[in-house]
Amino acid sequence: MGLKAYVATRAILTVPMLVILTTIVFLIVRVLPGDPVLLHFGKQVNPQAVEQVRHILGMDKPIHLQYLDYMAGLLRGNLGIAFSNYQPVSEQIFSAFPATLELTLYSIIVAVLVGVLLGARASSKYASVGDTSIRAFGIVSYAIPVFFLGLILQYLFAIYPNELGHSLLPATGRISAGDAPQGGEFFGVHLQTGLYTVDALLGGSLSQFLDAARHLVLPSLTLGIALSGVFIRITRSNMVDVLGQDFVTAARGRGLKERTVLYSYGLRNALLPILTVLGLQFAALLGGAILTETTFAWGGLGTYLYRSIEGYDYTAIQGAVIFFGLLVALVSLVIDVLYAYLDPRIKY
Amino acid sequence: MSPVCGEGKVTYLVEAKRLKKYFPVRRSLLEGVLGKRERFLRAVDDVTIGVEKGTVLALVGESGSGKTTFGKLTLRVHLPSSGSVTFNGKEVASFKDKDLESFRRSAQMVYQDPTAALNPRITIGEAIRQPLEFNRLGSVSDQKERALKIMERVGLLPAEEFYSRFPHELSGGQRQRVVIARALVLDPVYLVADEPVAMLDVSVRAQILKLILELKQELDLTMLIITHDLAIAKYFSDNVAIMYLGQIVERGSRQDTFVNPMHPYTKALISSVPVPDPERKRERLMVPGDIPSAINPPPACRFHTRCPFVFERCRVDEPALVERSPGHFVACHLYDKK
Amino acid sequence: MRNSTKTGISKAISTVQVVIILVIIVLAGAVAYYYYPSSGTGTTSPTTTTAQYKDTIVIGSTDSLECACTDPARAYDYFSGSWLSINLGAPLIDFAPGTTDTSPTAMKPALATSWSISSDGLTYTFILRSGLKFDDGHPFNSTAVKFSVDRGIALNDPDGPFAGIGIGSIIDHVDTPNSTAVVFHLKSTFAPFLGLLTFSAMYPVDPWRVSANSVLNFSSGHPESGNPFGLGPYNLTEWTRQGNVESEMKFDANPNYWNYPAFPKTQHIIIRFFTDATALAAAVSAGDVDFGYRQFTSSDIGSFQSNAGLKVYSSPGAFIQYLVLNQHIAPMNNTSVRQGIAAALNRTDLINTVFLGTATPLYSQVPLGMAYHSDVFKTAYGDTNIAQAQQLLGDAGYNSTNKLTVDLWYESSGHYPQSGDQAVVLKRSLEATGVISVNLQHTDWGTYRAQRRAGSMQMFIMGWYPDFIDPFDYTQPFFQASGSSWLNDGYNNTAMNDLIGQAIGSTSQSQASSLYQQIQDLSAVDVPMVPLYQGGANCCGVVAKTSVGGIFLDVTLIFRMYTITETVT
Amino acid sequence: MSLEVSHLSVSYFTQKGELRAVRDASFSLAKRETLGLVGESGCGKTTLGFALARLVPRPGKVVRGSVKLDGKEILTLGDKELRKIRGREIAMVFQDPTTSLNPVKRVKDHFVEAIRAHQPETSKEEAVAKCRQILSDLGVPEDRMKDYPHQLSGGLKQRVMIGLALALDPKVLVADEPTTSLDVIIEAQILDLIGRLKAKTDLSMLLVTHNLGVVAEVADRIAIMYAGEIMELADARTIFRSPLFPYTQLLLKLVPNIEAESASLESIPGSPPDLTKPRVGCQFVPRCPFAFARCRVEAPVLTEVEPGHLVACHLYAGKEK
Repeated sequence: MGLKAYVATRAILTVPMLVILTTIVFLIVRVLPGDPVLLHFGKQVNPQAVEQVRHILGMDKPIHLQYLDYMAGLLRGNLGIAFSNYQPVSEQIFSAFPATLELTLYSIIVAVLVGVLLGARASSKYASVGDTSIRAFGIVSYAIPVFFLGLILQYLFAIYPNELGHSLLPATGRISAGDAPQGGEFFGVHLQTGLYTVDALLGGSLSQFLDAARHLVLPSLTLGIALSGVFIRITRSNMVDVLGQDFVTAARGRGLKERTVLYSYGLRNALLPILTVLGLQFAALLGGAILTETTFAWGGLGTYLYRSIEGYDYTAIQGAVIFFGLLVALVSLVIDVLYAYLDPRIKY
Repeated sequence: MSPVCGEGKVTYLVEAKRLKKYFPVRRSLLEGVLGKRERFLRAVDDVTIGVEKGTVLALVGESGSGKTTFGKLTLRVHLPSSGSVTFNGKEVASFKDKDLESFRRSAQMVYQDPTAALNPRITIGEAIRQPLEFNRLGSVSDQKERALKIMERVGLLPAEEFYSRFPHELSGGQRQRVVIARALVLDPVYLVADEPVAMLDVSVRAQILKLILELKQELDLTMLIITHDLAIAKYFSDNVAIMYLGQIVERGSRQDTFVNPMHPYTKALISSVPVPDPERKRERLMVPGDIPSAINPPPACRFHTRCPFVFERCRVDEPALVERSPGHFVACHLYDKK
Repeated sequence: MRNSTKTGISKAISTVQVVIILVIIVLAGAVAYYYYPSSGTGTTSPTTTTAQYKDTIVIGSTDSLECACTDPARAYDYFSGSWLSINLGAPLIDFAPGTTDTSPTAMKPALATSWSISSDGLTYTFILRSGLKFDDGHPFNSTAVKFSVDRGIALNDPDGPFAGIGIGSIIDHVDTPNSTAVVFHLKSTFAPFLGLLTFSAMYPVDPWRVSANSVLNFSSGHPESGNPFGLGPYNLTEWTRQGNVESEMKFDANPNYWNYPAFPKTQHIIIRFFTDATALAAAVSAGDVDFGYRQFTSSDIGSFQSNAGLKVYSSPGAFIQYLVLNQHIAPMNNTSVRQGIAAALNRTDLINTVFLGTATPLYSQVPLGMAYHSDVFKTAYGDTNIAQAQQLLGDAGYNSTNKLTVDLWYESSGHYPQSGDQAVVLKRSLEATGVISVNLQHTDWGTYRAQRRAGSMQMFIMGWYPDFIDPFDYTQPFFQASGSSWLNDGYNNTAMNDLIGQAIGSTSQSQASSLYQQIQDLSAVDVPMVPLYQGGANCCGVVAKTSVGGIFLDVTLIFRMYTITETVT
Repeated sequence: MSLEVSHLSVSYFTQKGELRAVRDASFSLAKRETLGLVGESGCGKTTLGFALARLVPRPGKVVRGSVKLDGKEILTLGDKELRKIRGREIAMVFQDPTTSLNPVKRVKDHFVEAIRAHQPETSKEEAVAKCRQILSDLGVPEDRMKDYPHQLSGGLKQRVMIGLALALDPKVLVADEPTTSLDVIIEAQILDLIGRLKAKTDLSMLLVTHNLGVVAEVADRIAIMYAGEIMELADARTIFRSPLFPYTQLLLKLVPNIEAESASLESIPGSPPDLTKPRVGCQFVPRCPFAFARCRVEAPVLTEVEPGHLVACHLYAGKEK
């Protein structure tokens, strides 16, 4: 069977999973004790106001009709109306998502780069001082609260240099004020991703790209370092394992270069479990994004969820959770496909 | 020669009749979705064979021939897909409650890898005593005494001292003694030994095999030895069955099998064993290729794809296991030619 | 003997390489900095402003729009009413920036060049500047003024100022004798009418952009359509929202502004929005923004004061906070209970603990510094008067064994500075009486407002920025039943309603003085709410780089962006 | 002489102390000769084989001795020179073909990589052609070249491993238990293959195994290792006909012979010594039926007692030449 057919099947199989997820989320909001509308209003309420809100939100209908409305809405990409300001949740999420995606992508790159390289390095210096210190770094980075790390980096690389009169890196935001890149025209089509680094390049502005990159440095380092601990550990242990295997010795015995042995034999095989962890860490990354985004005024989904939870905005939370679920499903799909691609032993 | 009882009738302790065990092959995601027909690995495919009371039957075959599955079927570790296994004439699959408990005590197994078979955090004395505890046999002190006794018998001396040791403190041979002691502590009548010495060094192999045979005599055990090592089959069995791709291709007394092998596969097996004599240059019966997959075994005679003597009939007609001389059964068309 | 394995791998990935990669990540941005013109300046446009000023200023704020709209018919929270509208629109007449005189004689011409008041105080006539245009090119004339006022009154949006202040009950109708003359006919004498005209609700809107029948809402990608005014110093040229909040707004100078090119001083202003005060403080400290306004914590303000590159502004403030005692929920309908609570409160503790002494205790809804102010609560109860509190609550049947149990609500999403801290201190002072037990409750601002409208919070902290500068705006919206419906606190005293009615109609200074004294006295007897403190911009936070000038913070509390400049350093 | 090993000692520096896996091993390997290195597990035979290409894994180290290939010392070569030797002059075949190939690489890519590592001027097509040639010589169907290792049977994998080892026409092949994990019929196929290779090429081979049957089929000379030391060294026939060292004698008795008439249940009592402990006298003393006083105090030295027959045993002290 071809890889394409596998991808298609695997994607189709994601559908029932999403139906289950969305149904569970729907039920949790409605079946768990506590009426979201009442919770929204607090203890003592004006019944008319409640009825009005219920009507606006369509929650005055019988539950099975609500479910049908909800599922039909989902199919149309409609996640309902936010409690707090009666705006469409899906629109809000789509406007916030690119920021989170950009932060997440660069953080993953930092985490993998730092984690895998340090992990591989630790494994090659197994049980040495270098190994021990890398492992210690891994543990510390894993244990340190993300926002605290963020504040430290903010102070060291943005606030302190500015107080000295040499501004080094911005502490907050995604790009200098008023300079959000708008993408560019290609063959008469306007392309804009919402990822500022990409949009800057689409628009052909190097200065915007560099500016966006400057703004990305601290938040992606914060989140990336916080996540690198897991990668250090998993890379190290897998590399130690793989490098001890016969085929590595055999490769050396054939006179292959150490670099080939280490990457093409060692890391390439150790990569598979790392990939699994990468998929699993994606959810953690989204969680970390909430804290990072607040510290760096990043304005993405993390901030959205934070605001929504703070305001008991149930439809917004529901929408965000479904969206996160969708993302995680998508990522696991990508990971599975990558896995199948990278590991010839996988039968698909 | 096979021992005979009463009026020349053979008494089997364990008997398999037309025994089949098919394992469903895990379909891949895609196959499952596309509704592809489920496939089976035919581990044991229509085997009829018995282990005579008080004898040792060696089941010989290459890896993937289904011999271990057969051993487990006789212990009711697996339930058959079809056919039957009887123990003392009773259907093993039908055992319930008390009968089942007593069967479990009577039929024991010795595994190939003693290291994997022992929990590294439990002392070997406790490991040997545990089966008694699980079967609620006697008081704790009785159990301990019984464990010490069997430890002495298998040569774990001094037993008191060994009792409190952990598996990692023992050599491979000693660990296999522990596994044997644990199998024997419940006084079984039937013992399946699955490659009992394959993981051991040559210098201790003989000790362990000797011990097993002594215990067999002493405790009047009936044994099934599963092995790929023909030398072990030759020296330590009364009867031999040769298995290929889930089927028995030849069975008979040890003498029949080794002195007068008839099936080309048996011949190839025997001639393939390297002989520790540099001056003896034998003519080898070379068999090409690998053992085929048990998921899609070749039709008709399963050995026809590799057999040096293959002819037309072998490809179309499945040979039956025919008694070519008293007690010597062979499944091969070659002997119908004349 | 060398160990080939180890040295081999060590060569493949050396420590140096790992360090280099890390350093590259950290320094990539720093290097980029030197290739990029310093942040905040944006692209330099040669045609625009005078050389010594920057043409772009970036302001950081935790403020946001409550309803995703800037339409004066609905929005009159601080951000839309006292900040956004002031810079996007223009009033007929105005106070001079930085004024300390809030009397009618201090009024300056704006869209109107002159005005006259009939002797009965019922007719106000304004002559408009001629030749003015909205930013979309349509002409500004008396019809537009009439359209704006009629529309607001007709819409009478329940969340909006027209309903809140009851403008429809003040203005009878508007006449337009010619294209530059506007005549307001009042239903009855309304003393603060000129002050009312400085209120953003009365700013003319562009009839070609807003509909007469509906409120203008945010529309993604069309910032201009979110700006209903078109006559102010600035146009709104970018407005992005991410998720459920504003992320950035950009303002460009409006060449059609009547006072252009004198104002605005800076061609482009950008507001960057923050969800979190700590992040805003970091942005100010790191120089990401030139200017930070609303909100900072007191401790952030403290650290800014010690930073040589930053200047902290303070001003007389007419921002007040007060505790509403909702008479819908028993036993708040018991006057003794309300009086007891008023007596128990410890304002000193509140100001010292929460605001580190930067605010002023408040003993009347009319703040200190405003005409007719009187410390009526101080006279009636003093402060932290535990004995009196115990006695008053005792009258209502509460004692140390049968304690009064109340819910104290505060909003927790940063709309008000340090609300949670305040609530804790208030709880402490109430419970110090030994006869009160307080449950703290909190929610976000949106929900808080909804609950306030629903009348479901027993006791809650609220704040007030003036809509326009007149004691009227500190009494009528709280004490007169027709004006305080927005609070839904169940207070309705006919005597009080009458007193306020008279004050509105009074044309003499001495009569007004006596009436406002009586109103304040009665408020200390009825105690529908307890004034807590007043503050200026300091409590809300104005922090700017030292290079920034032209900041006018006055008692009006409105925030003029069009006067701000930043010198090029 | 093709390969000359003298006084080679290898130790593992473990937490329990220095484990002397190979001690003072000396032997030589002539062109076209096959030397069988026989011993039980843990006797150091695999370590000795690995040491020839300096492949002893950490924490192992060659502590003394020399390995000369055509007069060139291997143990002091730099990394680059060492890489040139590995695969090109000394090639290895490992015990378990299942774990000896990179699971994520196709069969042919292993060849292309190995050939081009040593002959960068070879084009990919040439390397693939060479791979095809080698594999067809070894009886691997051509279409298996595109397969991944897990798609091959154990026998095919071992053929591929042998092919890989021979791809660069090495002078010396170190084969570490090349048939141990294979079934008997496949083992026979591989032994047959090795036999044909021997006849066809100039290859010298060190065959490391515990199976006396295997060495009897293939080896010209046999070295018997016990507890890290070579105790006896002679041509194959001599070892089987007239073994001198008591351990060799016992070992031969307990090796099952499928052709022999009756079973032998001999065994050697006791177990090999702990190699981390210091040695006094002969290592085999505790298990030796002929041990006498001298054996306990003085370690015997490998000595030629008959032409071409070396043994390390005090029993033959007087027979020295």
